[in-house]
Amino acid sequence: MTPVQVTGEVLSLRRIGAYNAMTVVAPGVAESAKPGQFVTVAVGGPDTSMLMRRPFSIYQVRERGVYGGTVEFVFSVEGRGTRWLAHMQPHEPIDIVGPLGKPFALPREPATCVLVGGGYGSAPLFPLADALRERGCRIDFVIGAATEERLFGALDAKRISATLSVTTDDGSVGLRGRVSDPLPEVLATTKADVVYACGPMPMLRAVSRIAEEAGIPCQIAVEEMMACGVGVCMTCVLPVVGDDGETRMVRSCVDGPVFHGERVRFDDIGTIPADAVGAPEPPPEPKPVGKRAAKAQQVAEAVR
Amino acid sequence: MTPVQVTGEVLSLRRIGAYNAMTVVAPGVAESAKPGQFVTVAVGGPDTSMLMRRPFSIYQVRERGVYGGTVEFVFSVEGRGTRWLAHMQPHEPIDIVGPLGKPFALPREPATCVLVGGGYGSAPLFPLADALRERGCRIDFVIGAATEERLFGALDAKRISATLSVTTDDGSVGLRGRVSDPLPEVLATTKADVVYACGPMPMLRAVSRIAEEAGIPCQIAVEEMMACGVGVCMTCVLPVVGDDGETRMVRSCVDGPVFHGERVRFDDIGTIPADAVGAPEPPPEPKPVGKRAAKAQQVAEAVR
Amino acid sequence: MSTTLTVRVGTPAATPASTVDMSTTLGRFELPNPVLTASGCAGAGRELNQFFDVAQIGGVVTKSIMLRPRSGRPTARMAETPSGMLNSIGLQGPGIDVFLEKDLPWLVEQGARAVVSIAGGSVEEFGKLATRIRDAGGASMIEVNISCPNVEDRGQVFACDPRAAANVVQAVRRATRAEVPVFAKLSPDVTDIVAIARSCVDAGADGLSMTNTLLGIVIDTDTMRPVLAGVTGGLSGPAIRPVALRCVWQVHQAMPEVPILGMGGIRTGLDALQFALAGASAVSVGTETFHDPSAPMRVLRELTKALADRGFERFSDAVGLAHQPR
Amino acid sequence: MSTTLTVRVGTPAATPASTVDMSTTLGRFELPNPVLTASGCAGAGRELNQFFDVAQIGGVVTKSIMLRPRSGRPTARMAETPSGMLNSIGLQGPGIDVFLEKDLPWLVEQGARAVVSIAGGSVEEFGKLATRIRDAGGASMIEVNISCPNVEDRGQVFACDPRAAANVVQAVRRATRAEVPVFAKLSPDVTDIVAIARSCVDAGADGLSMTNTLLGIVIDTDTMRPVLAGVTGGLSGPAIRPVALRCVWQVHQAMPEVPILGMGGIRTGLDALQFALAGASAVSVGTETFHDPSAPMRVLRELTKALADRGFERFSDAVGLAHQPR
Ligand SMILES: Cc1cc2nc3c(=O)[nH]c(=O)nc-3n(C[C@H](O)[C@H](O)[C@H](O)COP(=O)(O)OP(=O)(O)OC[C@H]3O[C@@H](n4cnc5c(N)ncnc54)[C@H](O)[C@@H]3O)c2cc1C
Ligand SMILES: Cc1cc2nc3c(=O)[nH]c(=O)nc-3n(C[C@H](O)[C@H](O)[C@H](O)COP(=O)(O)OP(=O)(O)OC[C@H]3O[C@@H](n4cnc5c(N)ncnc54)[C@H](O)[C@@H]3O)c2cc1C
Ligand SMILES: Cc1cc2nc3c(=O)[nH]c(=O)nc-3n(C[C@H](O)[C@H](O)[C@H](O)COP(=O)(O)O)c2cc1C
Ligand SMILES: Cc1cc2nc3c(=O)[nH]c(=O)nc-3n(C[C@H](O)[C@H](O)[C@H](O)COP(=O)(O)O)c2cc1C
Ligand code: FES
Ligand code: FES
Repeated sequence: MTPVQVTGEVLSLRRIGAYNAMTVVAPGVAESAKPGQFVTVAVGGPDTSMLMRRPFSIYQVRERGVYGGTVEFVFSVEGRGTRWLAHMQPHEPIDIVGPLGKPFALPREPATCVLVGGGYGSAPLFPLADALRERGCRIDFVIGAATEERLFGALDAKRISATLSVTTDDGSVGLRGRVSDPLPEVLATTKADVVYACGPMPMLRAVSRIAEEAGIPCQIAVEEMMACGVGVCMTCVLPVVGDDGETRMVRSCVDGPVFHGERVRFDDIGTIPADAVGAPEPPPEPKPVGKRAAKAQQVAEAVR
Repeated sequence: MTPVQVTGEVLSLRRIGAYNAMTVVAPGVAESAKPGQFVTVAVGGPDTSMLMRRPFSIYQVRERGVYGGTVEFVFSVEGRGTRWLAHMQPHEPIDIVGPLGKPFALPREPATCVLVGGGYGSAPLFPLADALRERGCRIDFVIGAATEERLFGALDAKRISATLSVTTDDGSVGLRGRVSDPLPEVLATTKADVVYACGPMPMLRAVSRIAEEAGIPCQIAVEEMMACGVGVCMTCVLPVVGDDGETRMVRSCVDGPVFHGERVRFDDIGTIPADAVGAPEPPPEPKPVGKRAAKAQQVAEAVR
Repeated sequence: MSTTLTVRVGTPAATPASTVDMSTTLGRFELPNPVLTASGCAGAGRELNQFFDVAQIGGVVTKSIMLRPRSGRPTARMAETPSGMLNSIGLQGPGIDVFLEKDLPWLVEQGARAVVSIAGGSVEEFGKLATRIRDAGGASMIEVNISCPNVEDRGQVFACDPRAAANVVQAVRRATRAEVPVFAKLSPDVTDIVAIARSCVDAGADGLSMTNTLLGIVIDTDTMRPVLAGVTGGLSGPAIRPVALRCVWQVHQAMPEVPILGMGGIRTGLDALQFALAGASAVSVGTETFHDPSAPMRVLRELTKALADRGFERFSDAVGLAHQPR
Repeated sequence: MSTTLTVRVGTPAATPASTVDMSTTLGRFELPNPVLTASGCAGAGRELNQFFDVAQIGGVVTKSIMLRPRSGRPTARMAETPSGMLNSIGLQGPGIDVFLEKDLPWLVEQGARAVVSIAGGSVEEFGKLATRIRDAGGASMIEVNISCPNVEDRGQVFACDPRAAANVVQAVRRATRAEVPVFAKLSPDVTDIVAIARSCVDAGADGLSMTNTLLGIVIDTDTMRPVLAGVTGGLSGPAIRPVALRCVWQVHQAMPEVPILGMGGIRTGLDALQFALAGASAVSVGTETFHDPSAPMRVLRELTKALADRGFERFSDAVGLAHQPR
């Protein structure tokens, strides 16, 4: 499970709806990857102005392809780095580090598992589904996105799941609404034992709440800005409640990206909760609460 | 003759000995280019860390190819920018500015012209030779380089010149020695009226001296570091004696790159000659002379 | 800085680009739009006029001019650095006489707005330059490049000392007509940029240009000596943008009423927008002009579109906006 | 700095890389080679040890540790910039107790050399930290991160004031065993880096680490607010290399006898060589580690080869060489 850094080779790059799926020959990464882990790739080539590696969840892994182990990830073109990636050609070298982060924990016994994916967040749920099915679990999928072309993996999900619910924000396919909307009913009808989710933060919050209310354990994979991806820089922290009940600012790259949903203090992301371990001493002024107030105060304090 | 900036298209990239020759569809650049002028190209793509355009002498120009006017330049891979250029593919876009700089002046009457090229410095002499031959001039070529594969255009030169002399530093082909070595004899036997030269600075110095001693006018195209290439930054200056006998630090990008050889103060390149217009007031200490002393003093003064 | 804001962040209703009011002011200098060249990166406008009409941008900031002709530093004067460049030109230029005779009138003839940058080795020299410019007329604004060594103070750079900076500003302000704003151009290489800014404003500066280059060095690993003949040089380009932007932010935070001409690593309209949001009433495009000789015109176009896309009706509504709580 | 030089520039007779003596010293700290990690860019070495053996490099400079556990600044803490990045971590860390119990012993066990970076809000805090480290043992060197706000002086950063910097250095030096060198880590955001350096050396610093990050800001053009929750952040990476290198050059020029640990934008062995030539006796590799987790090891390999290619027999012969006339 220790991550390695390898100069991989782009094997293929294909379009899937609004996304690109890149398969990379990456021996050493593929062999030890587990569902929920991610890789980081260097973007821009040798003379680039972009220093930060880009993190992507691992989608499919083949341990021994013809060319050695391969890793596939699905990405959306969001900015300069992903734009560059989308223009890569087969056989070009690509610098890849992985597998990184904590994978999803799997139930010991066969269980009914509801997998909730938003946008490209569905991608890592497929290797998870495979692992769960190997253990005799029942899979129910809930997949949502803004539009039809941003839905990822609906067909595959249908094939491997007992039930599939689909939502789009614009109603272009499936239910109109958020991916969390049908969730309470899915949990009830399937008598779910556990929920797994990956997608944008507001979705993860909603899913975690619903699971908590239903009294079902929930594992979520979060997405935070990362500078190093390997645990040395403290860029990627969020407030998470530990086993001892204490809130700590933990690194999503090594302590996550998978967390127990009910442990993540979603409303306090973007702040240091006053009760977090090592939180700043309360200032003489009344303590700001929430992101907005914190921001206002930071702006005011910014330049001393 | 005003320069334009265009997004050209790479038409072809081929190897010629140690060099690469790139042909670019660059309408507007091709049509007005004159021998001795140069272009600058942006390197590294949109997210590059390399800000400076790279200057290259214009080799061949076709005013109306099938695709519109094309410009060809010959380059040697020296560093990051040229390495990037050497990996471009046909049809890729390339940002090109030109034609830039002062071209070689042509004799009014048919004359005997000796063209001296060092390394890729021979490249701009070919369009010059064409223009001279159109005016009924006789061409004699002297071409030199470090090694055979760094000789540029010997075959073509042979075809269009009355005589061709070739030198290599290692003697792998032609005379062993510098391109300036055979020059005095060539000037004498051809009864040359004018010398044109392009190549590294030490070569241009030697050629200028020899021409001066022989009492023959000599035009040289210099190569200085350039930040803008269009005359706004003052990076590319060298000390040149003007018509009024005064030395000025003139811009090689717009006042050159072609100069009269005898006007360039080669020994003072890399210094501000004390008698240059606007030279610093002599310091209280004895004035440093030459590049070494100037450098020593600068190092000492560097950090006040 | 506008307080009643027509913009709603998050739900921008795009304005057509053509209708965005791009006009701005730098003190009493009224500009049709907020994009200018940067001193030393545009000569006196003539060469760039081959690539775009210099009268179309907000103004041309000319290369810092000194009293006498000056040949500058020896070469090498330039080194490329990651996302930046070092320069050590040493203020080569023709001197104020030639400038006033040939360069300034040319700009005025084109209908361009000329911001004249001046540099001197002493307070007196700065004062004389301002007087010459006043007498000649034609300058829309004066930018005082105080990042020069003070020959009367062991070469200590004016911009690094609040008092020296103030003395220069005062001398220039006194010698300049009231309707011509005087901007002090600050160096980022100081411990407390707000202190220097305040000192300049107290001495009469109508506004501040921020920032000049950062002092840097590059060593050639083949010769194993500094690349630049002048050893150290000024670092410019996108590499320094976060630092320049921070200076603008700090000074606008401390003195929101003082107009700022922002610069440092601007390549695109969005970069220019960052400076406006931080508090700049106009921007200068410098090093990017070497990469793209029509950059100032392009940045203006891109900035106009960026504002339109975000639902702004006036450029001036964006100025300093980032300081408002979210 | 060697005066009798075995190297002839221009005609290098390459030495086999394996025979170059890479050993160096930082005060009384003897290192097998001159490449270290940079504080805050390597944690306490454990994570990087997955990618290379941390005992193989010159040393591991640990994340600046404070007396108490500290949760740092809110997110967003990072922004990518051209050839650089801004960070605003806010010194998140477990506090000295946990550090001395878990992190330092781990490094010592690996056979790695630990340079312990400390940070405090007051002179007293710095002194206490040094005392704790002395009592625990195991540190090869102490790096004093004085780029922290002084809570007792309106948050004024220690590194920006020669006196405050000196007070911190003195407190740490007094509380530290003689054989453990104390290096002050300087900020480049000052008017006169030599003055700060001198003040630290006069106060007992055995050497200087240069430099820390530059203060910068990035504004998100969509939200139109600063990207970082902390508004400003520290700029690092190749973008700042010329500035960091200039600081090393200036301080080595002024005080050639004072050892320098150089850093700022080092990506390759040739970058490290630039720092050595400017006067650094060793270098730290920071931000590049985020790009390439085995960067310190690679830089060491590349530097060794670069020295060999240039005919050096000893790394130490390169230190400060660029100051010699050509
Ligand atoms: C653990 C993890 C897994 C991820 N998995 C996927 C995936 O499977 N598919 C996918 O399309 N995207 C995924 N992302 C998001 C992806 O990393 C960003 O979309 C990508 O980095 C954007 O890079 P850019 O250069 O195109 O954008 P830019 O905006 O130019 O990037 C600038 C900087 O911001 C960072 N950044 C920008 N957006 C994000 C983001 N959403 N999350 C984290 N950092 C960001 C970049 O990494 C870079 O450092 C994942 C992120 C994390 C943290
Ligand atoms: C007027 C003119 C005409 C030229 N014509 C040709 C030509 O026809 N063929 C050819 O191969 N080369 C030519 N050169 C040199 C060519 O510009 C450089 O080899 C090239 O810029 C190197 O870029 P790089 O990124 O590979 O090297 P790097 O060393 O990485 O470049 C770093 C910086 O130094 C500058 N630089 C490096 N070497 C030179 C040099 N020799 N002259 C000027 N600037 C340099 C680069 O432009 C860049 O700004 C010409 C230069 C000038 C000024
Ligand atoms: C080659 C060059 C020459 C410069 N000359 C001057 C000058 O004469 N006067 C001045 O005030 N600034 C001068 N500058 C600084 C620029 O005006 C500008 O402040 C700085 O480069 C930052 O902006 P940029 O990153 O957009 O270039 C010069 C910059 C460069 C690159
Ligand atoms: C994310 C991050 C965290 C840092 N934390 C510290 C720190 O805790 N203490 C310190 O002295 N320097 C810290 N630094 C500064 C680095 O040690 C180094 O001085 C600086 O980044 C310049 O080097 P680089 O360009 O190689 O990164 C940090 C830098 C980064 C990027
Ligand atoms: S990204 Fe560096 S610690 Fe997580
Ligand atoms: S390169 Fe800018 S003036 Fe010649």
